[in-house]
Amino acid sequence: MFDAFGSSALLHQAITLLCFIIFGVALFGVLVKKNLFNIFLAFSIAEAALFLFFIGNHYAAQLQAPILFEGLSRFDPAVMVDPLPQAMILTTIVIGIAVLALALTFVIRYYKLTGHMRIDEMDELGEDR
Amino acid sequence: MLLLDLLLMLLIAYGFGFLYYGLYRNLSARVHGRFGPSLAQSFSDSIKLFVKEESTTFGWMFYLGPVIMASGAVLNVLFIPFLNQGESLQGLSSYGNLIVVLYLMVLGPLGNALGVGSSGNPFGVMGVTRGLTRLLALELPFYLAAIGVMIDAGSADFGIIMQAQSTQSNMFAHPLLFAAAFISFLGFMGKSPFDVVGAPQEVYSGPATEFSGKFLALLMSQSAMFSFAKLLLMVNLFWGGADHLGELVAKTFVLFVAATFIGSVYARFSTVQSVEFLIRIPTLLGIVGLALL
Amino acid sequence: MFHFEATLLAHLFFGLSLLVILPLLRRRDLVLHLLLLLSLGILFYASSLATLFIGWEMMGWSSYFILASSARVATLQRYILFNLGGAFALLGAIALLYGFMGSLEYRDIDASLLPPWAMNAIALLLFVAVFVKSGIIGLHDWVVDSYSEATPLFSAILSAILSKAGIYLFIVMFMVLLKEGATEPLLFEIMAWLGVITSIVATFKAISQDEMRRLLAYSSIAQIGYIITILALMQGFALEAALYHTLIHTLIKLLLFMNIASIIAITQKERFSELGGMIYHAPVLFLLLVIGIIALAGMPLLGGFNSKFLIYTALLEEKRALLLGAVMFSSASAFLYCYKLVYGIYLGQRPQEASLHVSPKSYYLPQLLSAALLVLLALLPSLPVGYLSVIGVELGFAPLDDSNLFILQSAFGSFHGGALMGAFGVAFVALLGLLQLAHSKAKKVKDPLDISYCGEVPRSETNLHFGYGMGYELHRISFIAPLLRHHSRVLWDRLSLIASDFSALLSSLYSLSAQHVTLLALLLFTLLLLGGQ
Amino acid sequence: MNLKRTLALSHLLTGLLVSVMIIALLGTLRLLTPPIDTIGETLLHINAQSTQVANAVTSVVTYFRGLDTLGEVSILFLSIFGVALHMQHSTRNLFGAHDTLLQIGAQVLFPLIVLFGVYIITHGHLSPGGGFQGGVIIASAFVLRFLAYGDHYEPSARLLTLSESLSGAGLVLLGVLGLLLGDRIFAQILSLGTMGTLLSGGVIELVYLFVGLKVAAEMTLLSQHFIKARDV
Amino acid sequence: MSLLYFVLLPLLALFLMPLYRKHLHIISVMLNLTLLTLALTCTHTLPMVERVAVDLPFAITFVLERASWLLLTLFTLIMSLVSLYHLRYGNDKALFVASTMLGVGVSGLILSHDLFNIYIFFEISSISAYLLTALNQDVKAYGGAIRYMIVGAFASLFLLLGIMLIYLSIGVLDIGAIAERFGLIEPRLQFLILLSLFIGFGIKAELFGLNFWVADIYQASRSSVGSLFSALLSKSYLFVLFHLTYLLHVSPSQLFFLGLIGALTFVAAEFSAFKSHESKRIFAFSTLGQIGIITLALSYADAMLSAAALMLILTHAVAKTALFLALDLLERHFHSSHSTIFARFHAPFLMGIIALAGLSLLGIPPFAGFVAKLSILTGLASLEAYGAVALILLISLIEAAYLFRLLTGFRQGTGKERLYVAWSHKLLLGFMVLLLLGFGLMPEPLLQLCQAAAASMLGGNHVPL
Repeated sequence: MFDAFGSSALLHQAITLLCFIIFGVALFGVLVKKNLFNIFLAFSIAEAALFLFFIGNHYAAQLQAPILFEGLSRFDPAVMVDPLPQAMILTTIVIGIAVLALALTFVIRYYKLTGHMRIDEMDELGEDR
Repeated sequence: MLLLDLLLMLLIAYGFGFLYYGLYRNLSARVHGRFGPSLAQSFSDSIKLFVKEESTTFGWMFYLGPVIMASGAVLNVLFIPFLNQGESLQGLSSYGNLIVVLYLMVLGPLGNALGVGSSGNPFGVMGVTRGLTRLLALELPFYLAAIGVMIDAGSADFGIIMQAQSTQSNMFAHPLLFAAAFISFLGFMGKSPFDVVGAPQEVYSGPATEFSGKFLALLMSQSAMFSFAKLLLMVNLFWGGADHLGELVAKTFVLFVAATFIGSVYARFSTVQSVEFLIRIPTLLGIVGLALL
Repeated sequence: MFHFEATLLAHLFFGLSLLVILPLLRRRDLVLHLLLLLSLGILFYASSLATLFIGWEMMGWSSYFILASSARVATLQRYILFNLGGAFALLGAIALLYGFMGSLEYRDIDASLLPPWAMNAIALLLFVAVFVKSGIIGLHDWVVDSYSEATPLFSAILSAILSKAGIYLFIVMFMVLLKEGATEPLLFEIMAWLGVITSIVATFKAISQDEMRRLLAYSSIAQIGYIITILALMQGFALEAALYHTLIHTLIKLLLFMNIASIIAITQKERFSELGGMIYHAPVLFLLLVIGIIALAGMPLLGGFNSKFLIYTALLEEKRALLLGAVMFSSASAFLYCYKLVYGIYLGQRPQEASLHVSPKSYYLPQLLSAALLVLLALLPSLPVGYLSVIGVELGFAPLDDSNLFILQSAFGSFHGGALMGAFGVAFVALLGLLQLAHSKAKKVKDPLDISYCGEVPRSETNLHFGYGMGYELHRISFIAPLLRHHSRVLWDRLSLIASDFSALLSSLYSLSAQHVTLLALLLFTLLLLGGQ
Repeated sequence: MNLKRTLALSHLLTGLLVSVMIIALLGTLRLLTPPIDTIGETLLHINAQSTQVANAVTSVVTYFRGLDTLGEVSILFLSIFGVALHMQHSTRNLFGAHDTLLQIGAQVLFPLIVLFGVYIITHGHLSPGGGFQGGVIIASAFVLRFLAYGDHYEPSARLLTLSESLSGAGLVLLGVLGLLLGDRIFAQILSLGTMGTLLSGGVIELVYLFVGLKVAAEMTLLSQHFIKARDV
Repeated sequence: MSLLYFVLLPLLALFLMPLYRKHLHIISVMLNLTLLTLALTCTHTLPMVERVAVDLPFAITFVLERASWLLLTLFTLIMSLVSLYHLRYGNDKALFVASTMLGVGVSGLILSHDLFNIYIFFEISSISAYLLTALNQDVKAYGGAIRYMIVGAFASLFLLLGIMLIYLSIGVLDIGAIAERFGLIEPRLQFLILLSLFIGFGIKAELFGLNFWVADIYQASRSSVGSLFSALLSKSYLFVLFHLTYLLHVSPSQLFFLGLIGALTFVAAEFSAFKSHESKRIFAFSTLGQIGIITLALSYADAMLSAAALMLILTHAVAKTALFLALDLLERHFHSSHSTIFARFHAPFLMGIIALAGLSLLGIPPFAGFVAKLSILTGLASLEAYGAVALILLISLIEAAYLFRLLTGFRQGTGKERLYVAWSHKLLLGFMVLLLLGFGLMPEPLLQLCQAAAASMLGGNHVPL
């Protein structure tokens, strides 16, 4: 599918560009959105962009999954993608979910206690509280 | 022998003190175009007061105040040598020095101030306050001059100070210092324009307000002795002291007359005025004099 | 960390510090007082700069906690901040020294190895430490408030003992450790003048106080100003004069503060305007106070003169005429506050008959002791000279002559304590006898209001004690008034206001919302990325 | 009006900042060149001998970087614990649908999905998949039940917590056993088997089993807490 | 003896929780004391290296050298003290889980030599910190936790970016290996990586520019939690930050930048505390201030200064823990942490503890804090960094101003409430202060430990590959 890019370097550049545009949009969301829910969602998007960037940069045309499957008999880095990034991203995705779940729980509880979930109206902490 | 010497010194101081006081009253009267009382008037006044039948006291401190003051005057006389040579009339001067004497001069007024204070009369204390306030400005030029003299002689000892002037007296060697000291001296003598302490119009003749009878007599006597001691000090510091009694009398007399004349023509300064004057002109003179040393 | 060495100098200072146990008479804050004593021991016997600093700081905070039981918050803040400021300056000097010496032991310090700039920087830092502790004018704010707000007994400790720590520090640092250092002489010149200016300004401030302990506090500042001035001469006889004055000042301030503690215990009053006429209620206390102020004024006949004499002759010997003039001027001005002290409390009229309490008997003991010592020293002025001269020799100076205990020797003359005392005694007794023998009888007035009062009859509600306001005239004198009107506190207050504003600005950063915090972090990232390479 | 303008301005500035940062970032990232070799490739090389696992990702996840996985599992545990603690639980289901068709469908699909999940877990070392994926699939079966039965479905929370805890403890014990019996954490204390068969990989399979069970329980709990959250 | 026990034992204790859910407080104490004992038994076998799974040079490695041992011992000690403190308050599931996991996280952070593994422990400790912040379950707690999560998520994004870039450019994750190959990276990319790591760790290590959230978080959490944050959390991130800094041989200008950031942290924090009246915020600022000094000292990469900084970490941790635990007692009694509560109670022992711990915090003799401060100052002076000496001394005055303002309350005011302090708490707090005093009076052994630790920290990677 990505063979159209010809060289993997070009492919990687394209992926990097795309991912960091997403990353930037997500960061923009983090910085300007007022709804707490949206902010955490934006974080998820930013994370996803990073994952994509990382995995994408380890892919090159004609590389296989690092699994001995359908005729492959030995592990060869020349024809297989690096398994480590995949493992890392797997782990990171789970962590992302865990954090998101916890964050949303807090947001829900906060909403229940205060009736709002806008970040610019959070004023419960500070010098005079 | 020493005891006799000391008694003689006290006697001289006492006698000349009253004599000069009488002279002062006469002289200033003449300057003002009046006739003054007889020379012995003050002396007889003091005797009169001393033998009065009754005097009031406010308690033991009031009683002791004049005694302390008179003791201070006595000590002053005893610790300043009358002559610049020889054994006689040296008093206790070898046991002390100029610095001791400068501080002894304050002892009497302090005792008096304690006595005045214990009377509870606010006017008396007002006089004391004025005196002390004036004192802080009065002493500065005098101290500067004394410091100059001491540094010049290399000692605080009277004998050495007087010896150092054997060729040229300090008055001519350090005229600025002398000028500073002399202005202060006017104040010390209670002469105008620095006589605000006992100004009878405002403060009921100052510290002496409540004293009467024998206390007043004691105060008058000590005042006479004290002023002689001050004359003596000036003579010793700036005029090289005296070789013999005659010279002493002559020198003190000249100094006394000078002070009297100046005092007679000036109007009284207020406390603030006198402080501001003393802290400016004579102090400046003193500082310049020290710088020239 | 702890290294000690017993020197005579340390013995002298620690001997004086033993007075710290004094407040135990009242059995309060036992632990803190013992800590304070311990800290003084550490400070004086230290033989390493680290140990010295430990003692210095412990002294600071233990006294702070003792003070905290009675003083106001603002005073305490001032006390600890000034003290720590001084301590940190000391720490800075120690760190600087360590940078060159690589050791903090006294014996390893060789100041001749220091480059001049470092020596001068160290000297300046040490000056700050010494000046703060001694309350040099401008850095004295904490002194007055803390003295006047401490418990009366602790005021005595503060003034009699703790204020001497700065003196000790100076002596140890400049006369022992850094003696060989190439300190710029100008610094000592400045120090000498700062000392004397301090004593002059403090004297005037003392005169214009209405509170007894504030007056004494300023007086302490002034007295320590002399010591600073004289120490700046860096001479053996000057050192001995300074030590002598330290000794005398400790005795005097102990006496005076204890006296005032008694008065406060009796009347529960602190101000001259509320006191007066106590002489006939407490004659013994009056006499003790008179002894104290005569010594404080430095008049002959009491020990106070001895050290003044040594100071003056030391200055004369160095031919520092102007400095001496200023010192003498300040000393002469001190008469005014001395008199104010005795008048305001004991003399004049009692304003109103308030109920009087009894002073604790234990307060008399230290007073009597000090008074006795002051009298003894007047009689035998050379008594401590032997000891002081041994200290001088220990520090490498020439010994002083103390062959005759009655005579205090100096290069500029000497005086005989016994002769002075004897002459005064004889004159006093003779004149008293004369007065007694006089024909006239002294009659005691029945009513204290029976006074000459411009022909009027004062009544009991008439205020006759307005003499307590003496010294107010100083406000009219053009060159003194600005000194009295301006207060360095304004400067410090403004500084603290600036700090407080700055603090408000910064702390608002710490109240930002999480979004802004991330925004700032991103900004930092971007800026560094763009410009950081 | 003014507020709006300020807001717009601040958005503009923020946008500008982000764009500048992204552009700068991209400018630097252009320099990115792939490394000569990576540890991932090394691991790929030695995978066959040391694990006998056909899926290299699995061997990396469970064996070479088993510690990461342990940490990840703990994070999940921590997060679920937090959710359970802070979400006030109620019996009311947010999705109160009572569609018979859905319920019957769920009844049919539930065992199938679970079975599929188990398959994914047990074949994690042979093909794409593994404990996490399988666990989530199993959890999805439970989610289906929540959706279908609404308020009437309430899995035993105790059982879920217990299985979560015990599987976690099993995982740790496996590590500790490796330390005690072998010479390191997750040491191969079981025989490796032959590559490509179901019973290959030794400990790896057990790790994935525990992980799968744990993830299944945790995800179920998680969805339960969110689905049954009280009056949001 | 395996280093992994420091991770595995707490995890096991957590996962087996259903077995003893009523006695979690006791288990917590036992666990932490066991870990402390384990840490102490490691003394003679340093340095220790442990590999996970394979013997490859670049496998996940756990390393315990002198510096990390020192911190590990400190962390287990503080955890033990805090769990002992909570013994009286009975079973608290949430606290048990979160604090135990925090222990796992910080131990892992300082032990692990694998960057991605460090990221995992980074997340573990962060999430436990979120949970600890939310412990009180009120508006403040949730508000704080949400703030913390936003900032934390941002930090982990950048940390992740840094790790990814490292792997993408040199293909290794072990920090020793990274150090070896770091030079191969294009300089601009190098800088980007360092910057990303700096933002990631810097936020968590509470450095200036990235630390504006800290005061709110401390305020939102319980005081006893504050002690964990202050003594464990920020210190472990700081340690990793500097461990990486030293290993990657960053340029002098970058070290200078770190030092500058440290100085700014110090100044800003102390000034902010000056106006604060909320004791938890004040203590938070004071923690920031100490972190600033530590950063400043470490940024010189000098053996003596690093030893001093480690010493400061130790003494600050103990003093802050004592202060926070004492504050927790007050907070439980008054239900407030406004600074006025210091003037409202009477309890001589507690007051003494607070005062003495405060003195140590300020670096006033004869407490251990002084030794640390003196070493830092002398160290700076011997490097001729006189400006830094002056700055520390000057700003310490501000610190003194606000700390003493708190302490003044003890001897002021009337109508104080008598506060009962349990014997166990007295014992615990007394122990901490004795520790401070003991190491203040006899600092040599501790200083030697710190010097050895600093040498191993600066000596780079000691792992025999």
